[in-house]
Amino acid sequence: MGIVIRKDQWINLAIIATTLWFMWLASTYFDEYTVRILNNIAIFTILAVSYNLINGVAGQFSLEPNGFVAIGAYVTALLLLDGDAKEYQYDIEDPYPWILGLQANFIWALFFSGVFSALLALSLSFPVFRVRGDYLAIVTLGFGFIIRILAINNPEITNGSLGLNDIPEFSNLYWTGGIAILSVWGILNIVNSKYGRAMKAVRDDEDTAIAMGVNTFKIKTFAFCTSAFLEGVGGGLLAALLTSISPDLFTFFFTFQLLIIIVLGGLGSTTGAIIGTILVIGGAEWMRFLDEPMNFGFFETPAMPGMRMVVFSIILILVMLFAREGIMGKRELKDLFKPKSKL
Amino acid sequence: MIRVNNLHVYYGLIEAVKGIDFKVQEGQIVSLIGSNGAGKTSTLEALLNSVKKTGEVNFSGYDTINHKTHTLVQRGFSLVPEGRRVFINLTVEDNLRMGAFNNDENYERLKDAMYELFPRIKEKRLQMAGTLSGGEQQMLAISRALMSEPKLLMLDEPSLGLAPKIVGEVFETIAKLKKEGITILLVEQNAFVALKISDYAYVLENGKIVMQGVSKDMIGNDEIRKKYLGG
Amino acid sequence: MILELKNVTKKFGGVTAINSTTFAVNSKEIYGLIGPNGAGKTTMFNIITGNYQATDGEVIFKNEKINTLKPHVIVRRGVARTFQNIRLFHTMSVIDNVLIGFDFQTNYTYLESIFRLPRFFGEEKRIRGRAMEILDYFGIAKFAEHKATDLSYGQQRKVEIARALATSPTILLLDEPAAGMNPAETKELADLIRKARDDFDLTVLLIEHDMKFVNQLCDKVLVLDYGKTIFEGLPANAIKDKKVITAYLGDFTHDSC
Amino acid sequence: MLMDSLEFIQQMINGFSLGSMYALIAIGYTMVYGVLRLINFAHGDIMMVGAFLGYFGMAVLGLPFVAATFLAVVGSSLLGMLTDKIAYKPLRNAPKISLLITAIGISFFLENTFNVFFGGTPRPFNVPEYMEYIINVGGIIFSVASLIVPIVTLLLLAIILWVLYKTKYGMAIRALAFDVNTVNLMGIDANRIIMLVFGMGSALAAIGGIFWAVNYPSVEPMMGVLIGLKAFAAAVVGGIGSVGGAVIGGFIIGFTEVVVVAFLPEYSGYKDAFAFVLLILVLLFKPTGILGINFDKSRF
Repeated sequence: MGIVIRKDQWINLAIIATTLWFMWLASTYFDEYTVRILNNIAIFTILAVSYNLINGVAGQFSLEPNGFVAIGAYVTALLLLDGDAKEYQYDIEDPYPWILGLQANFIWALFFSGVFSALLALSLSFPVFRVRGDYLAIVTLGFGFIIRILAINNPEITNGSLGLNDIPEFSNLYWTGGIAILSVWGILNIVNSKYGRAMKAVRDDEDTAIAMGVNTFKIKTFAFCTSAFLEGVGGGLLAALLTSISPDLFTFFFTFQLLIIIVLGGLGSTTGAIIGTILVIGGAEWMRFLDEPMNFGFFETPAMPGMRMVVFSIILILVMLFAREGIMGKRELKDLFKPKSKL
Repeated sequence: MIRVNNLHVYYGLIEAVKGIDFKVQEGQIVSLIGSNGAGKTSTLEALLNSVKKTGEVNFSGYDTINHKTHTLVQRGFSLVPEGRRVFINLTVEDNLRMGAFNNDENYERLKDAMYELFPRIKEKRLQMAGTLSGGEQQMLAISRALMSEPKLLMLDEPSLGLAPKIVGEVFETIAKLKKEGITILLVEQNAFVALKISDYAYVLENGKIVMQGVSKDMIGNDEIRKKYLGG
Repeated sequence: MILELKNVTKKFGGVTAINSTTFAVNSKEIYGLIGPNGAGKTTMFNIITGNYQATDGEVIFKNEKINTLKPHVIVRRGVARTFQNIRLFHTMSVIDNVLIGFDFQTNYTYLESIFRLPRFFGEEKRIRGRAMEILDYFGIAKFAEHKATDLSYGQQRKVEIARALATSPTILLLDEPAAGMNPAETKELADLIRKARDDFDLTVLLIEHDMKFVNQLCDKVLVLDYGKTIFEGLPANAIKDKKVITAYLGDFTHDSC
Repeated sequence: MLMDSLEFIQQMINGFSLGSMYALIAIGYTMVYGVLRLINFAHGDIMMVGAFLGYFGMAVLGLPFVAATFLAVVGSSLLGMLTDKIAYKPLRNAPKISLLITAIGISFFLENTFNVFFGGTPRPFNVPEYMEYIINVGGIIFSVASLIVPIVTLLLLAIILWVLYKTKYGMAIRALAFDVNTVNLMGIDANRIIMLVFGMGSALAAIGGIFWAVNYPSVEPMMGVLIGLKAFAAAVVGGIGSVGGAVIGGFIIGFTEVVVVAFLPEYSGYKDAFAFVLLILVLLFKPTGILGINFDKSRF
């Protein structure tokens, strides 16, 4: 019995091959600025598809990414920096001895970032998913704040508000792009399994899902922890790309950007999350002009830092009011190739 | 008073009411009877414009098809909804106050009239409505609906979930209301109690009117008896 | 005896919805719960499925007390249900709706699904096959890939029953399955339920208003009125019973005739 | 540590004052949640706008403090009602997640619009002199403001409770929390009642914001975020949906914060985290809060 590859699998393979070829092309020929944007797109793809899993697929409104990305970034940074580098840069307080001893290679650093985030997510699941309601949003919003407060108030671990610098720059397009492809693959595998079906059932009608024997607490927890795991990994990649991190990097704006991405792409669609990432991250670069002084010929506006964020929030509100389904709705790429059938 | 022509009601895919005509004349009790799912409640909801529908509804000369529920109530409709739906977290008296929301000047007078009509709820006027028994809740729901001094009172399944003895009491009250000149549209699956107090009746089945006539004549009708016992 | 309710009482605030009701359903029986609207029938279902906690009394299923178990656990023990107003998962296809019923009978882990390990493929193939069999049984296999809520009302009702059967129940609770159907559809449904009872080795407990439907289908009926049992026995006798007639039709028997 | 009774009383007064501010803001959260089951993320930012309006009233228009407060109250309630009309009302029948996302959008919009036009640096708030007057009663030192804040709060609470329990509009608000359709059947436009709720909640938030600005004499565009989060935690602790609960929750959060900072100064860096910890504990052990209503009813 040979391996039979269906039509949509051919399409997937073609997409993966094209992406790999593009990664090679970009890292060989593109300028540094473009590569940085591509790296950003790859990392945000990881974050967006995982954020979409809890928000879009399982329908549980959460505002967690900045918290878990921060955790991942710090864990990776602490594992990648060697003892000397740490001793040298802790200015506020001396680091704990065990901090100096932390050390791992890049893969393990990313893995631990993910696991640590997922464990924290697990501990949040108990208060939040045990009661039905909308507390997930507010608890995760608060969680993001707490992580920042902890990072600022524990200089023995995090070097406080100064953050960590000189993190070895391990991330490149092969790492970010490769992990992005794996994440998309893994998430799609979940979505197209009994777990993904159960998540959608919880989103559509939680009571009925229970009436079919689904353990909805477990399903929501799985979705939440999986998101947290990949957000931790994404945070690790980000730390190893930027080479310096500080608590101010992980404000609510970070989460907000991801929210726009998945809403614009279509809540619940992994394909949509990827399209949204390209549009928003690319668009954010393009919209930089908004923050700068503008010359309308007859008059010139002063520089308005933050104007982009105003535009982002207006886009988000407009999409919710007038095009709630976003670009893809709940469809995936393969659904576009299905012939339209009539009953 | 009210004339309905070619009314269709839709719930998503289901056409719950499939083109019915009926009318209620001033001072009468008219009942719509039929088994569960025949389209009775849908008809009432359509009169109050809370569902998707097509057709013509003429209420004392006004075309009401495009008005919102709350303006229709201000125009003189009043509904005692299925399952009573009293505000369980409000006191009995506050429930009556809600009924007179747009009728401030007559509130005190009407309140006293209701307490006279239903002495049982007067005793409990400061209790939360949720603590009343089913029968008392039904009486409260009726008096709340009367607080707006409606031109047309509609009752949706007033016998629902009530013990037979209480059903008797409720229907006696309805008959009394008619004597005071209130026009009533009654929707009921308990066909015989409805027929007993009404002047005219329409029988609904699967969204269509299958029979109509003067209530007195229908009581003795074998077919009706058969239908509602399934014999 | 497969399901037994002993002195079950349910109070909401001060109102008693069910007043010390006792009844027992035998294996392979089609048992009808009837009574006027608001008589506490759906509440009874919710107590059996664990959605409500009985204020008093016991629910015994296959010789075990189940009234303290969580709803999803009770389903896994073999109690399946449908809803009065059809509740399908509206963004999902017909087959995915049915596959949710197989959820807890599908044996692969989360990691096996993420990494697409062999057991994932084997199990998916197995349950898909079984889901298609059930859809085929109901004559709706050709709609498998359609969005469930695009189907007609009667077909949606069948999807809902198919989905409930996918949980491999011992007892199936049907909440007004014939509501909104015309006489021809009702007849077809009655035949289908009876056939499914035989083919799937089921016990059926159903709520219904349509006396004709109950008469055609049920082996035994329980008539509830305002939370109290007023009749238990053969449906043919129910419609001759004085108390039942009074509850259903009002007291016309001694007044107006 | 030996608890000095003078200092204890001193801290109680501070806690009362801080708790009052949380309570004022929490009432808006709890009322909107009651009628729409919506966590109105923009509520903290409406408080911020209120504080800014007070600031502009005094610094730009030269109004006296009371008039500026009045301006803030009117402006905030109009803004609150406007957000309902533009952003929430069109989504009444949409899935709840759409409503929550829109609320986040409004919140982010207000923060960043103020940030762009007025800058992120805190602006000093002109506190009237009489508010800063220090009273010394037998060694207990407190400002007039820390006395006025709780008094005004209790007064406003009395007014709110009077409205809710004694006027027909208040009854309609309470009725709406349980049954929207039947409220319409009373000839009441439920949407107007919902708007009224937004107006009332926003007015209280504006007063809370002004008090905040008086206590920490400055205003800045992001001030609503953390205060809003804590006030929401207060609403949950007290029991979401209950106005009295919001006040109790506000005082609990206020007192905890003051007590911890005063008596466990080594943990004062975490003072913003206590509300959150309390929120988690309540969700774990008593999800309905102290006076809460169970909105979690299954819809079978």
